[in-house]
Amino acid sequence: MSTPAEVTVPKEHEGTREISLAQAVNEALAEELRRDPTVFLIGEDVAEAGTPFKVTSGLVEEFGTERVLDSPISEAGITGIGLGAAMTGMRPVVDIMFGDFLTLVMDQLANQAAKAHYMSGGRLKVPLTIRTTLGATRRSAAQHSQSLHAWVSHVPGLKVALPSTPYDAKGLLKTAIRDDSPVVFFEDKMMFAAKGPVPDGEYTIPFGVADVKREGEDVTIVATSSMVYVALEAADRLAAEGVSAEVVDPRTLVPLDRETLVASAKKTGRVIVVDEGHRSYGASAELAAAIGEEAFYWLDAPVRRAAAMDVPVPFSPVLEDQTVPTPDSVVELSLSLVGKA
Amino acid sequence: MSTPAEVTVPKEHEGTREISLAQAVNEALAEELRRDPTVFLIGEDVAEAGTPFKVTSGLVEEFGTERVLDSPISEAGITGIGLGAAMTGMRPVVDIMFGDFLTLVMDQLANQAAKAHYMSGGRLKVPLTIRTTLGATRRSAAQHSQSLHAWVSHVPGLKVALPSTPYDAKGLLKTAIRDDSPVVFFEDKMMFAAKGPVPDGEYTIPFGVADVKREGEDVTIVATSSMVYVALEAADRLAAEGVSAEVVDPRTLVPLDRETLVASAKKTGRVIVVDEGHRSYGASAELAAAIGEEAFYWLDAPVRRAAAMDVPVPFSPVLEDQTVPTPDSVVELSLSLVGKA
Amino acid sequence: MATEAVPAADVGAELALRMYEQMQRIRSFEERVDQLYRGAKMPGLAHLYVGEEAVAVGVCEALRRDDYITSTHRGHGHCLAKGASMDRMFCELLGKEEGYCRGKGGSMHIADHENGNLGANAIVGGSTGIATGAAFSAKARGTDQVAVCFFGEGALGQGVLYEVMNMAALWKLPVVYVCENNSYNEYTHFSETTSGDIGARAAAFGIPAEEVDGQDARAVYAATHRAVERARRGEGPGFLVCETYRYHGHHVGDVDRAYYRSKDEEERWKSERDPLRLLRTWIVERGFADEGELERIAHDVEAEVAAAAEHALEAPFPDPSEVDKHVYAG
Amino acid sequence: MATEAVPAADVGAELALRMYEQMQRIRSFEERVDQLYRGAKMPGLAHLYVGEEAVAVGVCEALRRDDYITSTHRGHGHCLAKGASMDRMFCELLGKEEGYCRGKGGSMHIADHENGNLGANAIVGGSTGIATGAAFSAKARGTDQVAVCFFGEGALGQGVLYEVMNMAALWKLPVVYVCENNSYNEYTHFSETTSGDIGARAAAFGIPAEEVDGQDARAVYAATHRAVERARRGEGPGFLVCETYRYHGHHVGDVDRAYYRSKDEEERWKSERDPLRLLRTWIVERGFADEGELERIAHDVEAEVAAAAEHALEAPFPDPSEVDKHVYAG
Ligand SMILES: Cc1ncc(C[n+]2csc(CCOP(=O)(O)OP(=O)(O)O)c2C)c(N)n1
Ligand SMILES: Cc1ncc(C[n+]2csc(CCOP(=O)(O)OP(=O)(O)O)c2C)c(N)n1
Ligand SMILES: [Mg+2]
Ligand SMILES: [Mg+2]
Repeated sequence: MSTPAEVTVPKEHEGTREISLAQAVNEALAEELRRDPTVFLIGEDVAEAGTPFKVTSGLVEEFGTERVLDSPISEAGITGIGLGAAMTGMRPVVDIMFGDFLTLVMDQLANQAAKAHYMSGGRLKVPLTIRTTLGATRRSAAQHSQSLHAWVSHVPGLKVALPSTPYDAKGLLKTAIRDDSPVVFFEDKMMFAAKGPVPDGEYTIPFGVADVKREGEDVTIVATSSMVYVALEAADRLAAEGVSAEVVDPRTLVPLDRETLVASAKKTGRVIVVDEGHRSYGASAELAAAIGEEAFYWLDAPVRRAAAMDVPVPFSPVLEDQTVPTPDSVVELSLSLVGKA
Repeated sequence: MSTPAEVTVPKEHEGTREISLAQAVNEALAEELRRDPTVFLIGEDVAEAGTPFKVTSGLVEEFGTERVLDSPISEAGITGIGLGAAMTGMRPVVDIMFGDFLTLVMDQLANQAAKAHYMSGGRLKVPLTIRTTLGATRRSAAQHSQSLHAWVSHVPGLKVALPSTPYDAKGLLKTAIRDDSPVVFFEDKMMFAAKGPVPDGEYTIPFGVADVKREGEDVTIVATSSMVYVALEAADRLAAEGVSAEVVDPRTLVPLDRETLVASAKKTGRVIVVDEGHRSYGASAELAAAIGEEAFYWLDAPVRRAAAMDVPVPFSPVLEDQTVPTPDSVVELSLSLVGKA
Repeated sequence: MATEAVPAADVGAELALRMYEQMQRIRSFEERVDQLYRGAKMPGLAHLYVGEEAVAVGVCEALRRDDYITSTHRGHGHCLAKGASMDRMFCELLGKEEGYCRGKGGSMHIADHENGNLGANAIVGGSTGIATGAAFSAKARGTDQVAVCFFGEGALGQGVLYEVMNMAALWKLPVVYVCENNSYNEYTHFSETTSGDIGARAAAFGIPAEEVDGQDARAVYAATHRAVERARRGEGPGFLVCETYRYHGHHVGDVDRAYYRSKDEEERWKSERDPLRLLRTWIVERGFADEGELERIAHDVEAEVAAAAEHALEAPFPDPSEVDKHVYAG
Repeated sequence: MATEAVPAADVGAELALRMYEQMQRIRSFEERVDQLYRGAKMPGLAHLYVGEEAVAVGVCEALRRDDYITSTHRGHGHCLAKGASMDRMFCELLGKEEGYCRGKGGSMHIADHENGNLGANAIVGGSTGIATGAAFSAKARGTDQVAVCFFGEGALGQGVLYEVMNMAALWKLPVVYVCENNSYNEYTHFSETTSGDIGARAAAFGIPAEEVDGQDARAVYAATHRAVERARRGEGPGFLVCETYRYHGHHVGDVDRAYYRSKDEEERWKSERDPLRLLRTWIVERGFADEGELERIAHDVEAEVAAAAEHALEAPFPDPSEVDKHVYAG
């Protein structure tokens, strides 16, 4: 499998620094905590420990324990408290350590946070950000390796972001915190060390704008989160085989930038969707169905999906590594799509 | 909107009775409670009250409070207790009154029940059935009207059934209770009064076998749960317009009978998927994507979806009725697909 | 609601009469809701608060307008007691655009944030996090607002309540949990679903708990006043268990109740512990008002209810295009 | 494990020596796990039980083989104490086919149902429902089995614990909740996350709670024996709070701990309250064995650990085709 750390994204412009995705997230949190006194962080071991991934290190030292709170192990409770605080003038950022624990907060998210604005006829607002993780291959087994972004993407009222680069992570997280609707923000645990260029100055990235990570002509690879690195590595190898692959990163699943996805599909006529959620009833199904609906008459082949195998994530490395899309599997699928295999 | 009560499914054979879906479910529970002493029912108001939908009426009188238990309002707790009982020799049927409350049991279902067999290398078994509901248009607003079957269908290890007729409901529920894996069984609240023929004798229906509810040549309408009635009514009207529609009911989403769906798609070349879950990232996306992948070269038009609007279900009738697929919208979509609109 | 806090001891004429009027408004409102349902004029169902009026009114009279409450599926009483207007409530119940939620919420989701009501909730225990978070927010923003979390004893079955009580106690949040124990979780007696002692569950987290006669508005007011002022002073959360009773069914459609509770039981509560009669008697004994004046209050309230319901029946539905508005903010 | 229950009072030579040996087996096993991690021979991480041995052993010695336990992310000790074999455990930790879960579960998911171990769990509080359900099942099937639910004090933050304790008390289920209070939720002291009194939380549901010195195997055994036999007699659930301490980090990778707990604190527990030394001293004082015999036990255990680890290192991985087996049963 390819760990993003192996990949580095080319510099985009001057005045940038090469920082890790973890640092980019940390900067976004620090900047928003600085500019807006209503922003606060709550979660398990987010203060002195800086989370198990050390993403929030240093924040409690600057902002104090009133604004960076270590909580009990009560995911539903802290999400509910974040929700109530958000309804009453605060902008909470709730840290759900592993995406697997979203199972515990679905009522607070789907029945409460997502619906409060609509159910109140637009009178209540919920500027709540949930930061959590996704991704396997850390030998963490079935309860610490899931990518459950499809669940929250299915709930009207929630926005869903899953950045792939430090640049996107920082810009999208700042946008999430400033958004007046609840946002679930996914970071791949395997990407925290991935480095990339981030400008020195303040910036945000709007939701609903996909990013073409690499331009190509023969096949479109739509990839989410760390699967973007898998797609980019596959694209490199495909180039060697004379196949030009375009890599498109939606960056947010809700709102979804259908236009950019469909435009790329129409251009290349061949599409593969790569996502680390389970294949069946997953995010890859929506992306494939949406492209299939709108680009049908331009497609030379069916939209194909490369996603996590429909099995609980096994512990044994010889098993786990088979369950996720890899550059090899994406290359193979691409070659078969363009009729070279 | 069409309430199933208006529709009656044609008799299939002799020795049958016309009973409601609620009665069919009640018979399935009673028969399994009778034949297997390890089966028990647990849920809120399932005993004397027979649930708010009166589906379990009479069972406590026959089987007693040891096997038909009124529980506290603790969805996570009763699901966890059902899970532990299932691991140790019982076959629990846990009643989750409204599908909206699945939000509270996702950890017990997705992290625990679904994974125990796999994580234990096949040593632990979880013969657990979760009965719950789906469906809107009851003027019950956003927290009592959701159809969340896509969530559980995305979790490897769970099986998912959503019958549309009394016959299917009885046969599939008996299969669910006898299955050694956890099954989530969805009943549409609007269908409980729907009547249909059910044979006198004992029978079960295997999972993973779709049922063609109506044969046709021009367009395939894949419909789930109560949407089957919407599809059948649409098919009647389409016939009047000279369009022959085939209605296919998957009956179980996991396992999914792709063969039957794809065969029908290849035959008609045009497909509409009708499902009451929200459109985005919903079950309709998987069905559309799966058909699009396997029937692509036989399709004359893109697979279209008719699903619930991506909004929390509103209370006001003038708003709520717009959010669900109707015979009108399905007819319209079908006519546009066959080029008659 | 009292604009500034009245000392618990003296429930004087003004407060007593205001409480009486508010309780009367709730009762008459709910009886009209029942009529609207039976006349097939209201879509869906509603959970009536009749019989429990002293809890909502006793609690809310001890609150300021800018204090928060969160409510339940049985929320009309809380909503009125916190200051909502009847016509906008009726409009919401009928799915009309003028409703508090523009018809999108209905009976189980009325929110009235101008009066600090963060909303009814159709998930049992679903607002315990919201109330505790509102208290967290009040503390973080440095206001002295207090949040009250109303819930039925059935919500004691929901784990999230214990999660948030733990944090409320740890962080001394200004929240008061008000358990309305009307003895029934839908159609099941709470003794079949509730082990041990209710107050002890809060006390175990270090939250002082008090049992209150929920039919005695003055007792509810006094107990709430103590808990609210303690919370306002930064001394942390409180917990009240109010013994009360719902006169009607679990919802308006629950008419045959014999299989889960006896007519006797219902009659006993109505005849011996009716919250309006109890307060009325006390007011007259105290000489705060005579029967005539109290009759006049009831009469005026009837007129208010009739006018509000009338208005709502005439009011327009939202435009169909509203359906996809307000999914996302801003 | 005792095949039939030994009266609490007399912890005789046989039981004392068996407990000592079991505690030694856990300690040596865990130290080897740490070595395997540091030698990059084990995939992923593990949460070591070193320092807490008296809890698992004291509890499981009061159980029968057919009694159930549910375990946690820190589960190796529970697993060994309930009778698991070291080689199959090491195999599981290394992802080998011979492992208890055929390599699919790993450290946080070992289950050994032949010995009544329904599995470790990587969700904090995740097995409270399973244990309570197993107790429900035992009662429903008319056996006199008992279920023990091990969890760390961090699980007190999970609402589902209160949901199931309520039902266990209501239905007098034979389950004993064993809270292993090692003072830390990962990197945060429990006093920052836990309000009120732990035992009182169980007592509020009508469940008798007892505080136990978790470093004293005999005390743990005696308290568990009381609770288990009560449960076996149909008198309902019990709750134990065992004060204990983990010597290593939260997991094997947690080596720099100064920012959340002091070396002093760690040293004090190790020097003053080491469960093995405490039992060892008592055994010698009682004359149940001399140092030499105890050395021999330790020596034999070392040999068992070495052989088991060696075996696991050599054992084959599962066939790649195993990946999609066991998703569904039957
Ligand atoms: C989580 C959840 N479970 C079940 C229900 C269905 N339900 C609605 S009201 C109710 C009973 C609530 O009893 P209680 O909390 O005592 O309030 P009361 O109706 O007595 O005022 C139930 C079970 C629900 N709305 N939410
Ligand atoms: C529901 C859930 N939340 C968070 C975590 C991450 N996590 C793993 S162990 C742990 C601390 C557990 O503390 P405790 O229960 O006291 O057990 P200990 O590690 O001290 O034995 C946490 C927060 C988890 N596994 N599950
Ligand atoms: Mg009640
Ligand atoms: Mg601990």
